[in-house]
Amino acid sequence: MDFSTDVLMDMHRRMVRIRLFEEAAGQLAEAAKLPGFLHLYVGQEAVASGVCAALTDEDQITSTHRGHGHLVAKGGEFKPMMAELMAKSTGYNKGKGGSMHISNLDVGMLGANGIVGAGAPIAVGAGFANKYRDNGVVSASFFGDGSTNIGAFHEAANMACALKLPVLFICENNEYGEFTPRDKTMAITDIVDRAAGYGMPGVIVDGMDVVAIHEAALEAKKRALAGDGPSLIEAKTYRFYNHHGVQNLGLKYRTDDEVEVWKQRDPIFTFEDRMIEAGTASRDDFDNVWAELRADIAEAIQFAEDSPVPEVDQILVDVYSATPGAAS
Amino acid sequence: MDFSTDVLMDMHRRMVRIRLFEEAAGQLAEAAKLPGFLHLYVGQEAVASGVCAALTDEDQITSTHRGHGHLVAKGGEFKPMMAELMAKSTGYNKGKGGSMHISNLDVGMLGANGIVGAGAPIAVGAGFANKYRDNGVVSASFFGDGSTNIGAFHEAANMACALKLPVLFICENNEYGEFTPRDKTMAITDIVDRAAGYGMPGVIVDGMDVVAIHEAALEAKKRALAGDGPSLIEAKTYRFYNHHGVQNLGLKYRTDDEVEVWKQRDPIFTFEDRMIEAGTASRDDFDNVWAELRADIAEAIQFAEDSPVPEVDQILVDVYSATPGAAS
Amino acid sequence: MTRKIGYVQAFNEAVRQEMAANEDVFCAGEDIGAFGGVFQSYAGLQKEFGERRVVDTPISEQAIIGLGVGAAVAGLRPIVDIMFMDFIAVAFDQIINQAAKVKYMFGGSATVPMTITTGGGGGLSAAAQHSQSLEALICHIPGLKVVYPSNPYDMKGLMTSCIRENNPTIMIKHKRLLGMQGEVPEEPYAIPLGKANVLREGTDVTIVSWAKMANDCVDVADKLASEGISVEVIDPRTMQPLDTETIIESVKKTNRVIVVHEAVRFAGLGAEVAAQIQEEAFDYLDAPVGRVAAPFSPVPFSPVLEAHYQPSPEKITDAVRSVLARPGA
Amino acid sequence: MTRKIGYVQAFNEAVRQEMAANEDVFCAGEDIGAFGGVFQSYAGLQKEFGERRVVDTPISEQAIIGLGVGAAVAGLRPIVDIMFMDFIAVAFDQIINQAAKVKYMFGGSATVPMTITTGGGGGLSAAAQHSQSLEALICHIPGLKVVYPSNPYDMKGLMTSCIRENNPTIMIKHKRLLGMQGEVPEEPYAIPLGKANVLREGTDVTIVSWAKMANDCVDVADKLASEGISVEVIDPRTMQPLDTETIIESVKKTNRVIVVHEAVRFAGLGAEVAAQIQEEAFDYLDAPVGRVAAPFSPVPFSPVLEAHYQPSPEKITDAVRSVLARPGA
Ligand SMILES: Cc1ncc(C[n+]2csc(CCOP(=O)(O)OP(=O)(O)O)c2C)c(N)n1
Ligand SMILES: Cc1ncc(C[n+]2csc(CCOP(=O)(O)OP(=O)(O)O)c2C)c(N)n1
Ligand SMILES: [Mg+2]
Ligand SMILES: [Mg+2]
Repeated sequence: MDFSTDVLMDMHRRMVRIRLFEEAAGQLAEAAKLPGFLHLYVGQEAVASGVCAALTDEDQITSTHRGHGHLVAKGGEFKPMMAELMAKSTGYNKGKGGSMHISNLDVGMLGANGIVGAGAPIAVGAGFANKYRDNGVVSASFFGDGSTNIGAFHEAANMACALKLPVLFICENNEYGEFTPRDKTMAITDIVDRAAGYGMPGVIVDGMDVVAIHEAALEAKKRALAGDGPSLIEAKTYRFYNHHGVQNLGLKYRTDDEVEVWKQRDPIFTFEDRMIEAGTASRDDFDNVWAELRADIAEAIQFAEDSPVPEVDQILVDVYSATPGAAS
Repeated sequence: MDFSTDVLMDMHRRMVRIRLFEEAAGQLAEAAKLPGFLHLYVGQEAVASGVCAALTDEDQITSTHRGHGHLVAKGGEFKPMMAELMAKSTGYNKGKGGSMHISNLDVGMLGANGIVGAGAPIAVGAGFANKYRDNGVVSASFFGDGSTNIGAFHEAANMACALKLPVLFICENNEYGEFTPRDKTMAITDIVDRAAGYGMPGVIVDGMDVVAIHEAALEAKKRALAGDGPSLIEAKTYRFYNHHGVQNLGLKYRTDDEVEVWKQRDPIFTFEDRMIEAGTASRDDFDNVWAELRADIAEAIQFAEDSPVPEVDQILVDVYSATPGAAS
Repeated sequence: MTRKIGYVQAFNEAVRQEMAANEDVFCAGEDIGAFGGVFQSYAGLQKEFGERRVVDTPISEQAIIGLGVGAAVAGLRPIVDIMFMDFIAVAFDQIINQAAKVKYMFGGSATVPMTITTGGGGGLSAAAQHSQSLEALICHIPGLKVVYPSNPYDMKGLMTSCIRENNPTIMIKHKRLLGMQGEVPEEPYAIPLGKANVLREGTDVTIVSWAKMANDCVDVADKLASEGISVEVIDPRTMQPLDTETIIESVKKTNRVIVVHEAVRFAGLGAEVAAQIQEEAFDYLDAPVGRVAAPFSPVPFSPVLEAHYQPSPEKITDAVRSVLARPGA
Repeated sequence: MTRKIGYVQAFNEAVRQEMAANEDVFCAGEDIGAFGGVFQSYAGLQKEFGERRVVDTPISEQAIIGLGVGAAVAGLRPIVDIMFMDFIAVAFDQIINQAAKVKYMFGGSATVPMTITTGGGGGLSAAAQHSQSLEALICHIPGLKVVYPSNPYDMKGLMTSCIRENNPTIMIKHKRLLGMQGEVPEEPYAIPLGKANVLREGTDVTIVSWAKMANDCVDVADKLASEGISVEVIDPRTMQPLDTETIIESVKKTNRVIVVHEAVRFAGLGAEVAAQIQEEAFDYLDAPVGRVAAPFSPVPFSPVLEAHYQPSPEKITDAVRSVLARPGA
């Protein structure tokens, strides 16, 4: 497929936004400015960007523990995201969710999730609502290779297929679940081998190639909206930092060589090189994007740092919704 | 494969034992003599019999809510089984388990199970122990088509494959989960389509043909003992009675025609016809088996009826095991 | 107009009327569609509202609850069914870590107007995995509401409230009450969640009990009345939030109280009720708060054993006598 | 010989020594092999015992527990790890409906000598799905035993007992205690399950508390001692079976008692402790049993909110003063 420069630059921008947000978050974490756990998305930017560029604001996504990248790609703003990671009251989740639960319903992001696999059934629920309303909206569920071994994924995939729901299943196969390589935890190499067992098509794409991902997502979306049900896209990708934090415990579970080989395939830099070569954009164009977004990030960090922490009386707020009219 | 008359008659005997036990249980239930729920195995006898004839006493099986057939096939005795269904203290489970939890570790039957799918991970655990001990023992997990939609099945199948455990997965596809046909709950027709997603071979067999099942089970067992990991066998079969009880609520969810077509393929009668035709056994041979086992069943019913109900002071017994040496 | 219908019909009617009133309400669960559910709770609804709104699902409890969570966050009002309460364990993550917490984790931005329906309680010789009373587990989880009606009237009114409620609620139907008949208005009505019902007024001793046991306690109260013992029976109906106020008021009047439930005694809801009573009405108590509950074992299959396992009228009566035996202040 | 080691090393040592002593003991869980577990609880064990006995599993909590149940019934002594206690919800069926009930349902014929290990508790800003204290849920289930050690010495002795125990036990490691140092004997030793530990003797008031909170309560006791208030601190260590005897003895002496725990107050274990105390020692109580626990909300992410969410030394102190403020009998 051929995409317009606008589309290509839009996907680039999404990737750079993720990269900068994540690098900044990593630095802040190392400076002990972010409480809690932090799972960085660096290296996988093409996946969220390529998929989300195929989605509208109304389309929904569910995410994982590694969720900032998905939210940024879906249109999340730096300020409330950074504030959330810093546990400030101006955060998307008012400081109650943090990295593992970051969400913003306005852009259709139904939450990072601290439970591996738990997002998939929720995406199916959103997909059900979309089909129910026949509203032309799709939902996409992002999940890792490791998470396809958990029951919730299986049930969600099967149910979406059984009910022919407009759902996209996006597996980001980065070859590890935490610190354990894929071959210790499953006897298959390709996650798409699971698609046939649910009765949906499965396709492998280069997870470092945002264009390839975008194409696959558009195809899956078309299928979903045509009423043909879900698809599984497996993006072969890699995380450049550790499972959580930046250095983690400092324990090695991957070789430097392996990491280096994947870094050579950086989804942003290789994309930029290709675009420059094709004459679609210039080095300057890209530099401008980076510079502009760097400024945004700096501003967001400032905003987050200046923001107040939540008031203690907020603990018991938002446990329940009000039910107008209920005399309880 | 060619099987000796002994093997063939042994499998026949297992099937008839199941049939008679189940028919008797059904009648007792209709006469309100069996408390609780009852899920009859009639129609599916070839599956348990063909598989269990490939297993030794040491080999273990896990079962489902529809578990008597499996226990009978694995060598369970009529008396303690019938007593268990009648909730007598002489039952295998001392009247504490009943139909849905009937078990006998002496013949390697690790329990019927009231939770759909829950037996599979337990079979994997037994398989782990067997590999750990390198004892030449395998475990087999029986489950229905509907249960392959639940997370526990998925996790068990994947884990057994990842750890290359000597486990046999036996799916009894009777086309319904309770009162709902398969096509409402999954988009695939054949459960074996799921095997590739775990990295194990999958084979479809005629679930009304005990010989075909036996062959497939022997093959899977060989593979397991060779250290090549699990296999999935899908037996296409049918239950002649209702999901539970005999008439159930009397509500129809299958056509009479459909039931009739399957009944024409009765696993026992068609087997007998084939054997007689091949000259392996005579009508008389078979009649003798039925007669002998009918007498056993009558005896078992008598035994169960004469047996005492559990003493009330047994309620708090066997909640915990003693731990010799623990000063607690 | 009011007429006598069964507990399960009352449930069904609430669902039907709310579905008719609100296009956003739908039901999903195993065998609830064409078949109407194993307890026939959903009988006739698929015929009336179609397969789009009454959905047969795979045997996938996690995905069933997830379907509810996702659809609710997206704006529908799902009713999702877990056949037996014991099976909530299979879907426990989606119930306690997702449904219950989504709103809070999202800083309040999500609304999760879903109802989980399930069948609880024993007495059917259904053994250890189909007979449990697990309400204490879910009542310990902030974000959930839990109801457990004891009669057809409450069933319809509470189920209506659950469906209209903007939070995840769990409606437990007691399996032994399915056929219970009672007066139920034809028109829709809502019983507020969190309001206890005084099933019977009395002055000597208070019994707090719910679901099937609440009815058994009323029977005991009737018997004791003939001996001149005046028993007040309070049915909280909603277990979370619990109407402690009504209970405390009663105890301040009677000075003696027992809690009766089918669940295992240790860490059952009776413990919470007792703890709150002694906290709030310490100076009013003439006797320790008594508890009548199941002993510390799984539910046995044998009818004889199960009958002794469950709180019986005799045990309830004994417990009442025992708190009355203490000298008053 | 005794020397100072950490809580997590004490855990590790117990596992290592029992594995060395008994070939039937093995461990399985996510990332516990090559990596040693996210808390490094299993560090070095795969190197020492090989991949056969220290097994990295898929992310499949149901199958992990099932692996334990099946292997235990088949005669091994599995130690199976669920990384965070919140994830027991994912495997809840295998824990409460299988592991806990197999023996009973089988009429006693099965033995299930397995240990489930997991990390519990808050205080790490790990938010709603990685910070819960869910011990009340599992303690409500007959068939399980539950331990929750407060220091390295107890950790090693209790973990040793769990591994040797012939029943499914759940060993909860408090995440905030992982680095806690303490005197621990080098040689193997077992602390009996079900025996409370009097962490500090006192005469004016009893505090019942466990895991991290037990230590905080000792600190409070120290502070109050300087005011002349003598506080007895009891750490049950085993939450199921609970050593009620030791608690009741203490209350009969002090006549005043509070329970302190990190879990949500409503239907938390404090309720059971309070209920039992008022049942068994009604006439000895000079004040209602006090409870200090988390409010009714999920665990908030914000460190400021979480600090106020958890029982603090101030709240514990206030609760002590409040039960002391009541006039004695
Ligand atoms: C139910 C559950 N089990 C375990 C964990 C701990 N955990 C967090 S992330 C993770 C690895 C997930 O691997 P994968 O799905 O491949 O995603 P990746 O981290 O590689 O992006 C694990 C095991 C969890 N959060 N939830
Ligand atoms: C977790 C769980 N969900 C639902 C049920 C109720 N149930 C019992 S049997 C059954 C159908 C099982 O279908 P299948 O696996 O095809 O076995 P079959 O009954 O056809 O032999 C269901 C839904 C259950 N026991 N456990
Ligand atoms: Mg991964
Ligand atoms: Mg079936």
